[in-house]
Amino acid sequence: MEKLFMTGNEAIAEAAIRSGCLYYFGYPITPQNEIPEYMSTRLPELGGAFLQAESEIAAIYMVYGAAGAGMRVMSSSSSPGISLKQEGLSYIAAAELPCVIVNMMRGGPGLGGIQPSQSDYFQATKGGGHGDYHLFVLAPSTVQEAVSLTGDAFDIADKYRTPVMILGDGIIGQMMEPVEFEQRPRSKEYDKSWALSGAKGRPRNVIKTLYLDPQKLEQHNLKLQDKYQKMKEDVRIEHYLCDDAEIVIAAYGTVARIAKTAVQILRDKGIKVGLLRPITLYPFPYDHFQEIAERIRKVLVVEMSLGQMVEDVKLAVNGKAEVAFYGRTGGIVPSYEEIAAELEKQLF
Amino acid sequence: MEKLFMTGNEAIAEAAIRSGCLYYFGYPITPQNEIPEYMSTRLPELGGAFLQAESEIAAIYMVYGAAGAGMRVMSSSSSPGISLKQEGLSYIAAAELPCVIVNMMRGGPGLGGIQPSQSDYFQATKGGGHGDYHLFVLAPSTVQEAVSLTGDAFDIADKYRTPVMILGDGIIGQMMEPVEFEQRPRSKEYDKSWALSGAKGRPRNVIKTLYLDPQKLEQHNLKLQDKYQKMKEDVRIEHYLCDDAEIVIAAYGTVARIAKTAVQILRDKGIKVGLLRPITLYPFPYDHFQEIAERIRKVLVVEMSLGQMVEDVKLAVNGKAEVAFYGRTGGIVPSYEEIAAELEKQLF
Amino acid sequence: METIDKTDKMDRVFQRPEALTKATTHYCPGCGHGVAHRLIAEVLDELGIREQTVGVAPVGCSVLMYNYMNIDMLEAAHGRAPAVATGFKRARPDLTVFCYQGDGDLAAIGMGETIAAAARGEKICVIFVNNATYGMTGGQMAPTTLVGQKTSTSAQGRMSERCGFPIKVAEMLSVLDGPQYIARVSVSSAKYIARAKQAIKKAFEVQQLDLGYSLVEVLSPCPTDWHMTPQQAVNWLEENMLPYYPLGEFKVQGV
Amino acid sequence: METIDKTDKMDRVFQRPEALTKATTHYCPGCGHGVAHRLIAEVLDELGIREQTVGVAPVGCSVLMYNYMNIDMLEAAHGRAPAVATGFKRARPDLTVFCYQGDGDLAAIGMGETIAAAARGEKICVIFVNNATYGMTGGQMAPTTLVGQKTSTSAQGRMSERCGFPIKVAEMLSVLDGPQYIARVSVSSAKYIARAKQAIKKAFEVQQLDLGYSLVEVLSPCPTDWHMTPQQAVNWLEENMLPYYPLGEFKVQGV
Amino acid sequence: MKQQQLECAANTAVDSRTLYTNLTMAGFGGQGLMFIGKLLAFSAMKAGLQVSWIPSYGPEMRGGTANCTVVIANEPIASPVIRSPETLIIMNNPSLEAFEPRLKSGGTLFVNSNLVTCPATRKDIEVVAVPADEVAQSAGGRKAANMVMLGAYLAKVAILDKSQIEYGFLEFFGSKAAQTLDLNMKAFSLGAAFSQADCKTKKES
Amino acid sequence: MKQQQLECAANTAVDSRTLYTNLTMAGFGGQGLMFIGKLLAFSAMKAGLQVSWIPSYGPEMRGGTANCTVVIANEPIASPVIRSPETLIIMNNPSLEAFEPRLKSGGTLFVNSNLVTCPATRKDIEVVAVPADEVAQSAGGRKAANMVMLGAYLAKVAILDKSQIEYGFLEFFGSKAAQTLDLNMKAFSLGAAFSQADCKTKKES
Amino acid sequence: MSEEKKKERRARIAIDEHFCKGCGLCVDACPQHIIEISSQVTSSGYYPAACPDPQSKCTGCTLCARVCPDVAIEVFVKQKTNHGERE
Amino acid sequence: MSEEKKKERRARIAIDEHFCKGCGLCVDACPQHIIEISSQVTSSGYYPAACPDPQSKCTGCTLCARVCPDVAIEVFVKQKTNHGERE
Ligand SMILES: Cc1ncc(C[n+]2csc(CCOP(=O)(O)OP(=O)(O)O)c2C)c(N)n1
Ligand SMILES: Cc1ncc(C[n+]2csc(CCOP(=O)(O)OP(=O)(O)O)c2C)c(N)n1
Ligand code: SF4
Ligand code: SF4
Ligand code: SF4
Ligand code: SF4
Ligand code: SF4
Ligand code: SF4
Ligand SMILES: [Mg+2]
Ligand SMILES: [Mg+2]
Repeated sequence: MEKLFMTGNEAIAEAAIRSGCLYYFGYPITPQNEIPEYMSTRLPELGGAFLQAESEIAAIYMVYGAAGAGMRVMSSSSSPGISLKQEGLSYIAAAELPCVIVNMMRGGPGLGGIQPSQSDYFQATKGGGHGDYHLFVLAPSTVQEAVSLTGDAFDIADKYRTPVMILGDGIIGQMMEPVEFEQRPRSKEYDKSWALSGAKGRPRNVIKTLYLDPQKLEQHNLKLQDKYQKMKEDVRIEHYLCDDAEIVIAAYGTVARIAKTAVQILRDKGIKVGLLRPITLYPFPYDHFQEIAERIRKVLVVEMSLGQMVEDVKLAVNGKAEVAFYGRTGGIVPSYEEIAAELEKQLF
Repeated sequence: MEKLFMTGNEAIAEAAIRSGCLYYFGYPITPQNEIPEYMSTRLPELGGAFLQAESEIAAIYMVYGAAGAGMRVMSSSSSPGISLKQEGLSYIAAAELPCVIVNMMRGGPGLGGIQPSQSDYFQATKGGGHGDYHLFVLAPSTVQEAVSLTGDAFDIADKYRTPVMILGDGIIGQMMEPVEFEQRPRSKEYDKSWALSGAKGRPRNVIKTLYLDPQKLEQHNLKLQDKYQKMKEDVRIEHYLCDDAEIVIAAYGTVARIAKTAVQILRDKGIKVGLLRPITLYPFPYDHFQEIAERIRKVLVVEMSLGQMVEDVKLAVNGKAEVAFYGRTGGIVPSYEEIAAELEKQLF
Repeated sequence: METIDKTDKMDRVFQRPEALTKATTHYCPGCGHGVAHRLIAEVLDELGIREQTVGVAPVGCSVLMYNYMNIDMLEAAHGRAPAVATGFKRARPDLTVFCYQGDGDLAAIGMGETIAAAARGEKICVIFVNNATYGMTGGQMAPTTLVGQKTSTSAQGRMSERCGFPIKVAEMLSVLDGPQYIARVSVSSAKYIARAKQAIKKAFEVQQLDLGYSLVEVLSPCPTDWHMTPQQAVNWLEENMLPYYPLGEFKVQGV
Repeated sequence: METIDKTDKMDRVFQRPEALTKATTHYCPGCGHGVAHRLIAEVLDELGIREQTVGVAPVGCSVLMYNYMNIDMLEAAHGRAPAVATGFKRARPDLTVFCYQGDGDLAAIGMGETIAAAARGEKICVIFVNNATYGMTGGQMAPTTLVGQKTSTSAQGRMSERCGFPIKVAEMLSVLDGPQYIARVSVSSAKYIARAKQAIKKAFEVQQLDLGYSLVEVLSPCPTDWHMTPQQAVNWLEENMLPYYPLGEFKVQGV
Repeated sequence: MKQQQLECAANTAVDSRTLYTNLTMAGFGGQGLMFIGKLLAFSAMKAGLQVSWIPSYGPEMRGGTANCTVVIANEPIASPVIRSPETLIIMNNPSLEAFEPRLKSGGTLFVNSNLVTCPATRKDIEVVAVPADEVAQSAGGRKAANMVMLGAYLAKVAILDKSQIEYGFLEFFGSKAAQTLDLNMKAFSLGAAFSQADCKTKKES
Repeated sequence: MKQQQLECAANTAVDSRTLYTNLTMAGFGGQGLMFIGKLLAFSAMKAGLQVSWIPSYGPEMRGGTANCTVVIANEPIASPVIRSPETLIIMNNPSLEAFEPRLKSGGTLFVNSNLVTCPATRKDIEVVAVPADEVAQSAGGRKAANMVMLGAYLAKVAILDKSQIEYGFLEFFGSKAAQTLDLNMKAFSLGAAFSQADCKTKKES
Repeated sequence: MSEEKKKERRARIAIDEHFCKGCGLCVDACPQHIIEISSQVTSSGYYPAACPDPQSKCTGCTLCARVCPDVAIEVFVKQKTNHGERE
Repeated sequence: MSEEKKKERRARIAIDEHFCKGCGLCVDACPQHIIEISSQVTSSGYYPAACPDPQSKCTGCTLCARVCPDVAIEVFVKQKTNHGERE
């Protein structure tokens, strides 16, 4: 397996292509432009289609259209652009169309800045759009993991007929690391009989989200809810040195890696600390936190935000352990030194 | 004081006007069309401006513009339209512009339906847009309360330089009830020296949200965060028969009224049940729930959603009392009979 | 009620097209959407492409179009039909794709997507039903509402000083290089309906020939929100809309 | 270095306008935005309206314009400048309001707002800087990118089959009834710069006279994303953009 | 007017100390159900009572039926939403189908018998059949059938009298309504007379 | 080439069992810092090491300085984000101002002394001043000053040798780069020579 | 062709009450003025169109059907060449 | 007017290095070809324009200033009527 040296953005684009995604619609925004740029050169030669949409809104609805044709399709953007896609994501979730959306988060709110951030956690996991829907949310923390999660994202999207979000940040997108594109087991053939292809020799198919009858809309919502429950079987989390830990850091994505170094530093000092890194942010690994909360004294949640995932951790821990929070924001990336220092402060 | 008989939508529009809001920008959508319609006839005659924007996005940015001129300004929409405003709300919060936005929620996700719903709670309270920002969120449960909260909304917006959302549903908007427009105490003069008026005889003013330097963006975020902390002094909640209650229902808006009848029914049966009705959804009355959690056995959260406010209740209660949930969705409005029945079930 | 003599040897010379379902519509009596639907259905039948065609329904009174057309359809969000159609067409260039859109949908919230798709020369047909109002939401002012026309958000009649002039979509799009066929028709009378069908047919033929974007603007009565009887509505359309929105072909390339 | 003879009795015949701040810009060497800014500033000074004017900055390379213009300014979100300007102007019709927008901003994401404001005849000026690319994000294809032009998302050059033809904004908007003044100018040479200033001045005069919407499209070099030296860039502009985007006044009413 | 067709309920006793009542009315859009609902609620408000009025809403749905629910009480109204109303006024067959099952046990069902041709199926309710179209016609116009029904209802649930409705009519709907006041009040009176007349009571529960 | 100008650090001992090092390089956009950062990381990857490369990014900001950070190790890299790097390569004054305070105590600061005119202020670090522009000019072009610095760095932190860099250069940057290979490798060698030469060590901490 | 055959109607329309909403557009469109609005309400609440045509004035021009927004009208026309006679 | 006065320069420009980014557009724009790019880098990393003009060829036409995207150039012109002499 040859090792390639790629940015996270390029690696995600390549991984998508290798997962059979031949359609991409997007609009430029820093720090994710390498995704559309990569797609623009590769997809046409593969017989797929790249289109730079006129806006993020148009892009998400192009995704809706191509997904409606049963194709694997992707879009990507960064924070303000993802906000513009909220209506569309709600529609896609409602219409149960599989697709993959990447958000390389940058500092907000408003135009904010272009440096890395994690302040769109709520938007991604609770539903920034209207209605009771959810995205399946995956948070890679290395370029290599971004590759494998991208492959998984398309399978999960097809498995549940749901939009999947890959939630990264500017660092994941811009960083270069070695990556291997292992041959993934061919994904199973998902039923796409719901897709539109012209009503030839079968009753017509309709993809829609309107249910004027509240009874029917409630039924539809309960169906979606069942799906969200079922998704729990795909929850993922990394435990790092948690077995004997008295205190654990909870962090995802880039921050989790930085925190890992902090954990190493503290372990070197003989402090029993571990790291819990949720890989699926929705469904959130509540059970894992709940279980570990019985054994530990405290969770220190570290985010590049002013406190978002910390709410899910609190919901999981439900008072059984103390939950502390440390956050940097606006594009400031915490260093492992400061995380280690914060953790030492939290020891007492 | 003459009693008028008005729909919630009209009452909110009239209350806004009486609070000095002379500018309205919006786009039609059921079930809130009476707001723009009312504004379209009244504002021009008052020397203000009504403009039916070309879209919800344009409307929210027109609000941004008029707010930037230091004017009291409002927009309104319903769920899908509010999703489209998420980028704009993030910008307005970032630029610290005061304004009032009404969301008359309908069933989602997607186009969903047009019947009442409460499934945009997360979007409203956690931030459907990108970045660490919040709206101040008020949830009226009668037409009369919609009137007084609308007045308060404009004051709160000016006090904190923040966007305020009035979160209603189709019932609040469409229902007619008697209303009195009491003379509000003249709102205090808020400092608007930040507003734009041409840089005459003073250094130029700039309204912006971009902070390319992460240090500055973090500072800006911390400033916003301070404001959100300070907002807690304006938390509001209604306690109904909670003093001796063993179990309380938590509900807001329309559902809280229905639940009140359910409480009455159960009280008639001798069951000690009360109702906690958050009026401010952000800032959420965590303290009140925390305090009452010490005294009661259980909270039954009832929402027209599949479970959103229930997370805030859980965060507040933090394991100290049981939290149960009952939800209807898709435009189905729970009856007091079914809420009473659910509560009886939850007694054991 | 008329009793039908079943022994009459008669040919059925006009009947429900195959591309329509048997559902009754939710449209108000005299609404032009019904005619527009039927014309599209007739064209699909005549071109024999019912089973190779995918339609995109808008948000507007015609949102439930997918209950009435006997074809595969997608429901777009308000204004986004051209983007949905683009995504679909790029994924399935072998199929015929059309959007059906109202004037609020196409010329207000969806204007950005409309211009972009037209400029790209996206190979889709757009049937644009201009009834000079927002039908579905109860008759608010549309970008195509005539100056002086009363609506629920222009109670005194549209004022050009405040709201500008109605947008002539067909004329404006004709300036772009992308569109290959652009026409404006009316469904206010049998005479115009016949011409409307010809235009819709041409629009689909443009796509069959892979030429590019086509759009037919259909002037259509909305008796309910115009607060008129169906008869008054068609008259009002012909007396007021036709002078401002001239019928005809604005761009014809290759067909 | 030249040493300046301070005793020379000389008049300063060209200097930094008052409506510009003393800040150095973040623009690349040879970028046309600087010239466009200066022309606006000169016009504001000449009309004496620096203190009655409010500008709306776009998201694009010129997002930081509010650091360079010595006037009150609002930063709009990407594409939404016309909506922000509309909201402001409706609230303060006594002030002069202008938008400054790039081609991605105005002709891609913001096309809906642009058409709507123009159609309404909104009393604002729009200075539209067409550099045929997305400068800020690193040179992606814009709606105004020429056919064959290479960008980071059209590495083989823009192909009209896939992406259609560049939008001629000035021509398209001129079809509408709302706009009162529409012109296209260039900042590629001193000769054109002089004419550009005249057009910008007229655009502001239209607003001074309360006539309606005005727009000046400014062809402007982006040496960085065109991967050229500043000199090459102005030459490329004149050789390639001018033939496709003819300069001139497309609509002149009342001025 | 075929008075013999009338089937009416026994007078509902209105306890003035703890007055509370609610009703739902339903029919085709255009039959004026929203109108009488608002009129009733507004007049009751003017009479010093607490009221709420909730419509089925949404021009986003064309055709079909329209309904509204009114609550009247002399104490603040908690729930304005009523799943099982005490009274129904029904003006067409689809509405009967939709609402009959929801009527409170022991409640009263007023039907416009000219249009509601299907029979009510429940046995635990009272049915008052009013040939409202005919009655209205005799008052001067079929359009006033809604007022006939309101008259019939108020004759039974005596919370407001005719003068209060007349006042409400003029006050709330203004000068436009004044032109049709006579017709409407005549229809109201005929409807009321229908109820008050000695009638066959179908109390089978 | 004014060899006497050279001030270099003592050889950094590289423990091959637990290799871990990191560095940040900064200068004007266009000085090729990103290039040498990627080249270094890529070549190290090809040599079987773990690497990460993080740029300061964003064409949304024109002008100003550019920088990137490389981590090289023989175990999986936890944090690719380094607040206080062990080594700095600095190519202009603003970058010196920004980064000098962040250099790890005892770390090494390589400066292009042709452009960095302000003196380093810290006493707890080693400073290696390389007149990279001049050296590059002597190799055939000022553009290759970045390679001079890389050569100087690798001569001190001996994790890769010249042939590994040459291989990486050709492999990663492809045929386009091949044309400038000679110039670049010559610059690299001259830079390395600079470091290896017996030089005045400014070790003051 | 017998005298009787001549009195036979050349064409007729069938209005499907299930679809008809009584808009009256067909009434106006018919050049023979033989369509009228019935006074009997349908189960959907509409007064539908009817075409009694006792004098067989219908020409089968299809204009009524073409203007009908609800595709409620089918039109039948006597075969131009009388196949029965030829066979 | 004395012989000496004639040799005095009619006009001159001042280039502010703080603003100049060395784009060279003024170099091309000057009809007198008296502007050149300096070989000395500024603190911002640019090689700025300079106008030595030893032969006083500058006409004060302002073309250089008008094309300058960074408003780095000011232009000075000798007063047309010599106020000093008149006074
Ligand atoms: C995002 C969004 N905004 C607004 C609406 C509400 N809405 C539904 S249809 C419509 C306009 C309908 O007008 P038009 O497009 O002209 O179609 P018509 O009903 O007249 O055929 C609007 C504003 C919506 N559903 N979604
Ligand atoms: C909603 C949103 N989408 C995308 C971006 C990223 N973005 C910033 S500027 C820009 C385009 C710039 O191009 P143009 O408008 O032509 O201006 P120029 O830089 O060329 O002057 C884009 C796509 C953004 N900031 N916000
Ligand atoms: S409201 Fe108008 S457009 Fe909508 S169905 Fe009725 S007549 Fe047709
Ligand atoms: S990228 Fe282009 S438009 Fe942006 S500052 Fe540089 S030259 Fe100007
Ligand atoms: S077919 Fe022609 S003649 Fe016959 S009923 Fe219809 S319109 Fe009249
Ligand atoms: S046109 Fe059609 S719907 Fe209208 S009355 Fe005639 S048959 Fe009925
Ligand atoms: S003013 Fe004219 S002559 Fe003088 S330097 Fe400038 S361009 Fe040259
Ligand atoms: S045009 Fe201006 S910025 Fe460019 S070189 Fe000349 S003085 Fe410097
Ligand atoms: Mg319409
Ligand atoms: Mg541009």
